[in-house]
Amino acid sequence: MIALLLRDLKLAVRAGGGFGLALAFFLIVVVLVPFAVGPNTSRLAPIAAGVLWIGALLACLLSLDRMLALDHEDGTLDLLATAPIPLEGVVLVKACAHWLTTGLPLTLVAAPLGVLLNLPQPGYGWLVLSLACGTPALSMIGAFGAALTVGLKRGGLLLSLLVLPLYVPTLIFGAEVARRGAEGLETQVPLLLSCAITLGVLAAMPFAAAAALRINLR
Amino acid sequence: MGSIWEYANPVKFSRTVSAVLPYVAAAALGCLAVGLVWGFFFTPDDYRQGATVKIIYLHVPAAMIAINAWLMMLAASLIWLIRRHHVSALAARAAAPVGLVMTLIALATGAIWGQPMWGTWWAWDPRLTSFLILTLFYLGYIALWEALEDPDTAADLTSVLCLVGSVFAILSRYAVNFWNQGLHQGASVMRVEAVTGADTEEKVSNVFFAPLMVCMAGFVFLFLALVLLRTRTEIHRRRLKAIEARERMA
Amino acid sequence: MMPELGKYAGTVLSAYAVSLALLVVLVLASIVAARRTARQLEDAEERRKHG
Amino acid sequence: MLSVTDLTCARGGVPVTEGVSFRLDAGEALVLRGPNGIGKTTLLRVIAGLAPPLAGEVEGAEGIAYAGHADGIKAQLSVTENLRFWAAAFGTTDISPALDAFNLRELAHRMAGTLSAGQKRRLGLARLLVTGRPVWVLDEPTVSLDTASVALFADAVRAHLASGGAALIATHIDLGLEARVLELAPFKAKPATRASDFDEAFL
Repeated sequence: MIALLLRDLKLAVRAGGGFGLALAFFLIVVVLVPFAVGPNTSRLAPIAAGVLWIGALLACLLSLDRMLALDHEDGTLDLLATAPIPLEGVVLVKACAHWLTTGLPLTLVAAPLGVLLNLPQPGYGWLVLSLACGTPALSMIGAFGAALTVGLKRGGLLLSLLVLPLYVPTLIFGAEVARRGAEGLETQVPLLLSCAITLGVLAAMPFAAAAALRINLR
Repeated sequence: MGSIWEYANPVKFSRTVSAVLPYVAAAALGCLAVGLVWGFFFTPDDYRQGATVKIIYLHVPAAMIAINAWLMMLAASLIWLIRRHHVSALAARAAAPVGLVMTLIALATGAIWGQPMWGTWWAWDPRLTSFLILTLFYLGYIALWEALEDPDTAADLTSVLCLVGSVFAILSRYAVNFWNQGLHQGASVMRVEAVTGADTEEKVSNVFFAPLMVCMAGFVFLFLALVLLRTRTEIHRRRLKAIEARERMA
Repeated sequence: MMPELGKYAGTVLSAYAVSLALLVVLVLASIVAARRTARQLEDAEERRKHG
Repeated sequence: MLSVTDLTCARGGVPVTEGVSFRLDAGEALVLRGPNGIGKTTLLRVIAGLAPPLAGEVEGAEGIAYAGHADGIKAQLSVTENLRFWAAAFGTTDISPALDAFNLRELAHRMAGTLSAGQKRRLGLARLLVTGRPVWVLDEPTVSLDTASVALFADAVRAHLASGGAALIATHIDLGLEARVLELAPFKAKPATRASDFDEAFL
């Protein structure tokens, strides 16, 4: 399983791995928002936390269809399914690798991008914390969506349609933490709920995703 | 005979549908006609909401069916996953578009009602938002069915999606409640005084209650009729596909 | 014998119109699909028996 | 090592082959033959445990190393990295026998994406050696191999058999192995004759 994780990370950083794609997309979204909303910093400040969360979520979505589809096309999934690694583990590792290559970098660059949107001072810590707690769930739910659509020729759009409603709770609680944090309000409850969802998703979703994958492989 | 699983036989199911469908359809038509005419023409206006109260005869039953259609799909998906009865999977598929239309009706009537009452077509109220999310779930579910070629794979995957989606629908409901405490009537369907305004007198509520119940029955029968009909269509389609596959092989 | 709908006439009528239209479309679509597949299946079964 | 009893396989819900039975003992090879579309790939996938059988049993599936049409090779990784990954996935470490057997030494540090089709195929087959699994299940293993590479492959299979392994190979060409041949055509599934059986109405 560690070998699989290392291989996925290696593939992501090598040429054509699409490692920087999510970050670039995130940057573009954040840069474009002021052009659409107007340069007024007092208008940007209250929506900054939400925009950063949406940007991170969409950037995460962007690379989901590569997570399993590439391995399906070249036969790797068939071979992994016959290897002595449980498919649940494979999916979990895949989601982990996806998080390490998208969720984690997105979390790290969110704070500097917050400056561009005039995120209020107390919000930075909460923003980073909420993304750190929420993005693993995004990757894991995404792995489930990717497992559902892995056999389809052009599953990308369908994948987004399937995954977006599943992202709602994570987005609500995560963005709530960041928003309340920015406004200097109490953040404990949404933070705990966000963590609870992430933990629940990490515990249960590999089984659903592996089931979907098995169905798609036969 | 006697066991409900007998009806998992597609041939027997189809035959039963053909026998039962006219009665169910007639019941649906009758209840809807009586309930809607009664509600529309022969009930008084609510003293606060005026004539808009007449919308509940469509809004509340549609909303109820929209939720229960998903529950039915969940049950059917479980039956498919556990007992592998094709009819069950096809019934889930057949129910999805009906559920989708019901959510659309509930959303549309809600928006139209909200315009004069709340002064806006759309408010990000928890109940409305939940229905919007439910619409997305229906869309995703239907799209997944349409996208997959192999019928058994499609049945399996959509069932898994339905299970996972149900969990997330409930999570979303709580999340949305947390996110915005809302201006929708604190309405549970059965508490009519809540539907029609808490301080309305019981006597007045009953005036709305009876036709509402008839409409609800009408929607339930309509749902049943549509699901039976559409399930039979799906069975036919499946059989057609099998025959064509066999022709290709020969 | 239209009931007195007052200032909400547009609201109520449009709600009914939208809902009933959606229901009618759903019912018609279901019936048309049912007829068409039934016919196709009949053809296929004929072919199977005779062809 | 591998025993298959009365196996019925379906593709897209429609049975394609039925009643397939055979045994494979250590040191034995079995060649599957049959026209296109008869269901060789489906049968092999069922035996490898990737798809469930409609009926029948497969014993010994846990000892199988499967190689299908696609090799599971990543273009952005070198030959060594590809093999090391598969070795780790199957819990082994030594990849040098595999490199030697398929003449990949000189290519060891090339990126897999720069290999020719035949070289890639050799790498895909070398993967079988690093799995350490006794039963090889191969689906058209010689596609895009030249004569010399086919001979190399036949040698590898022979060595594998000599060391107590077994192989089940679907192929059209003569590998020069002393192997039994299983013709799949007689096992073609007959279409269900009764129209109105339980769920069979769908099949």
